[in-house]
Amino acid sequence: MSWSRDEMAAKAAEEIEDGFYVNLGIGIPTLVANHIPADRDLILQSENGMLGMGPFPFEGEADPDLINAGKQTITELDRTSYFSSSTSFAMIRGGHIDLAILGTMEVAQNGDIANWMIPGKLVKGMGGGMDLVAGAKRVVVITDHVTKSGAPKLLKQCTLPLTGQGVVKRIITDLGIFDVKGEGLAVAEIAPGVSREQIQKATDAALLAWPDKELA
Amino acid sequence: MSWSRDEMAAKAAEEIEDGFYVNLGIGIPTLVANHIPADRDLILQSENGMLGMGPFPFEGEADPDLINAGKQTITELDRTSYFSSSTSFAMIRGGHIDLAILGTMEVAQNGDIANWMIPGKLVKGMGGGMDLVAGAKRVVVITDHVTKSGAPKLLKQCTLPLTGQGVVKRIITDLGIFDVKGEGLAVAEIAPGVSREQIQKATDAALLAWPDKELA
Amino acid sequence: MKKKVFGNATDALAGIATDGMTVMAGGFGLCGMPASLIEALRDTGASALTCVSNNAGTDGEGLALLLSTGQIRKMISSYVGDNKLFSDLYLSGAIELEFCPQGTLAERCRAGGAGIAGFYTKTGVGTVNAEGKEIREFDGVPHVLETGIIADLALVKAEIADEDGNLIYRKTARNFNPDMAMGGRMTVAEVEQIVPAGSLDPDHIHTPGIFVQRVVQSTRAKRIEKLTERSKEVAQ
Amino acid sequence: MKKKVFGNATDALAGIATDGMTVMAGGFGLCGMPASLIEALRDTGASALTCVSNNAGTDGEGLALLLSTGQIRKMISSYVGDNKLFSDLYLSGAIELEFCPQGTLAERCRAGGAGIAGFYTKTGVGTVNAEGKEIREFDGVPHVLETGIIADLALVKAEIADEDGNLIYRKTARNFNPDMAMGGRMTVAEVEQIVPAGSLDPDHIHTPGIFVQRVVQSTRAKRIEKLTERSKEVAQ
Repeated sequence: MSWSRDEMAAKAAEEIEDGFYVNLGIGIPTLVANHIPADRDLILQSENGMLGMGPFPFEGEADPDLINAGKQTITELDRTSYFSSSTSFAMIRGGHIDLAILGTMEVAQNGDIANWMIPGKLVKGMGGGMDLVAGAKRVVVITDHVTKSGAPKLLKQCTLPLTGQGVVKRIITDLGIFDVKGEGLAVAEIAPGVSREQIQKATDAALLAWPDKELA
Repeated sequence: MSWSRDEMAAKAAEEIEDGFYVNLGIGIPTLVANHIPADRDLILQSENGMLGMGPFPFEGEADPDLINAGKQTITELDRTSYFSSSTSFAMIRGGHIDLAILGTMEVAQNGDIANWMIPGKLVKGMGGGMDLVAGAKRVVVITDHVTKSGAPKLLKQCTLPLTGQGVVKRIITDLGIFDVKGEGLAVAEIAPGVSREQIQKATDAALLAWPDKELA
Repeated sequence: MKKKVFGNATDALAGIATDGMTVMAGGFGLCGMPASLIEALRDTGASALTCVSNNAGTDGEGLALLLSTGQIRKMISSYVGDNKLFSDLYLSGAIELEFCPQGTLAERCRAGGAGIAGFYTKTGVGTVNAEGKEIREFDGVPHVLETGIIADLALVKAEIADEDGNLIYRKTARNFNPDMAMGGRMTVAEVEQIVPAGSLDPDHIHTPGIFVQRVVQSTRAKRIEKLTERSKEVAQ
Repeated sequence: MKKKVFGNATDALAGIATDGMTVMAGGFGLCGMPASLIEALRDTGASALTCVSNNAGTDGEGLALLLSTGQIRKMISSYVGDNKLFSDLYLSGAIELEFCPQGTLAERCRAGGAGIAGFYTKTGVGTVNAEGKEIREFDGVPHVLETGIIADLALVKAEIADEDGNLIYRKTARNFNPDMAMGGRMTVAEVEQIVPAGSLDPDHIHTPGIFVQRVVQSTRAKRIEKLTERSKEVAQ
């Protein structure tokens, strides 16, 4: 048994401290917003120019002038502010975003991340990804532990073109939680029912340490 | 007979085309606003963060939040906009100000200008002067032709620390109008009753050309 | 006062669209995109354009209008997905593409407009985006040198303009528009509403009129690219 | 939600004023200057401060409060006239001064806050301000490299704050405040009015709350530095 996507998102939500300004990437990271503990408050940034992003609009209430970075229609909250793209990335690049939670194709034991292009395949572009990983105070990755074909995604070294160098601090997968330690990953938590051997087999990156207490 | 300060300001006002965005320095340049031809409209920029600067307030109507770059109380117009200092100097540095009209201590035949400090005397600072001379599309200087002690202010080379290098395009003095030509100044106009000899005597810079028609 | 308000988008671009020029176009996808002006730019026939825009339009919308006529020689963008026409042109070698991280792109437009010729950022260090660019350490951290972009023409979309060209944007339709308004030597704004001078609170103006040379009423309706809604019943 | 609103200026600076730190203070002269916070900073006794501010206060007002107690080691300013106390300290060697052109100063504060480590500007090329700095040509035009400034503490003044720290400025009291709000690792805003979350139009907010960690009600009246008026009789 490993963690579901919602359980991974819930684990990532524990990263969030009260009052944090957070940017959530597309995919599993968007689920994080559903798992915020009740005693904590977070402000979501959307890099197209908004702080205080609200949920999707009710049917018939969508506003063409109000979208998120995935170009989906959204809503505003009573704390929302709007600003230009340059100001939005001033926040990101200047280290004002407390936490960015992103998906990835590959992540390496030194914190390198590759999540924007596969050579030979059609390239869509890095969007704001390179800015986010370089600028946010803390970058956490949520990803399946292996690719659809079963290949490890937590690597000694990325094979795909990088999005950022040495930027990821923590990796949350369906099998566990991993902290980047430069020369390898320290396993911070193991999903229930998952064995050390299972993780070792599914991981290319060096595993330097294991949690004192393992959930079984 | 030479030009009065108001006549110098009126000459400078002829520089202004309809719709120009203009920054006026302190001293004689502020008089320019009183001499704008009726068929032309200009928008005054105040580098502390305002476009569309109005006149001084009526007695009892001054607003502490509304001042010009000389820290004097002023008023707004129906076209006014306010912005931050960085945006204000983005306008200036980015070449969006059509014309800056400034006073000076010295100006050289290559367009160098020195108007912010005298070594040995107490230095107040360059304020926005270095930004203005480097950034405005066109820089025109209005100045008395000589210092209070009679020394020339239009020089082969500035002796005081520079505010900007090769930036001044035209110099308007009480004796005439002078265009910067790199190797010297071309006299564009001579004030009524002023002789070539009088100008030559009062000028250190090389004088390369004289107007076809001299007012006498 | 020199008149900034033009009667229609065609007039607003009269005499300022030339072959080979660099054009900035605001918008994030279709949101805040100057659709009427892009259409008018297509109709000028200006070719070999370098287009600076976060995206390349969607199929049949926005810059795709200029892609389908072959007027664009090069795109500078952060994301060109959602656009099959662009893919085809790119894969066939008919168009050049310079990827630029989104934040770097916005900053480059602002920088060009602000007289900042170049700036150092951590974004993209160690990636293909830094290849061939100067790397310099500040406080021991490597940064890459990026340059400001000045466009011959910037097309922007705002909600309201006054007769002096002062602009107010609405919600996330603001995005790149203020940065590109600064970055254009000639900036033309397309707006939902044009009001007389003095109608806007001077503290609410997002783009001061000095950055805007021409203004025109928008004639194309706002469009939604990815309608995403939730049901009222489920939520309650 | 983490509370940003503090009861008074002393509390708002509690635990964040340390010897040797760099402090930005907004304002253009007395206009838009955080007078209550500067007074509270004086009362913390923090010394050996580097102060980044366009001016050094006037006699008895603003940063002059910190000058008179000897708490400032160094000023980074564009203009320090109008201030005899500063002159005396400077001439006696008791204080260090780094002049910075006004626009470069504003841009350096914004850059620090925006993660721009350095930028190239034409301003100051060929002057003492460029001495010892790198000069580089862009398109044949020499530019000087200036660096971003990050302050340990930024003190700013706004007209209105909401509980989330979103700020709105009034008229030319805006000046350096938005740039310094960005440039501070810790930014404290002093305002005329504090309103509940949701009171402000999100399109009117000048400084989003992410740049503001603490908010406090201003207790010092706005002052006019150079009252300049015209007579109604003469004008009519």
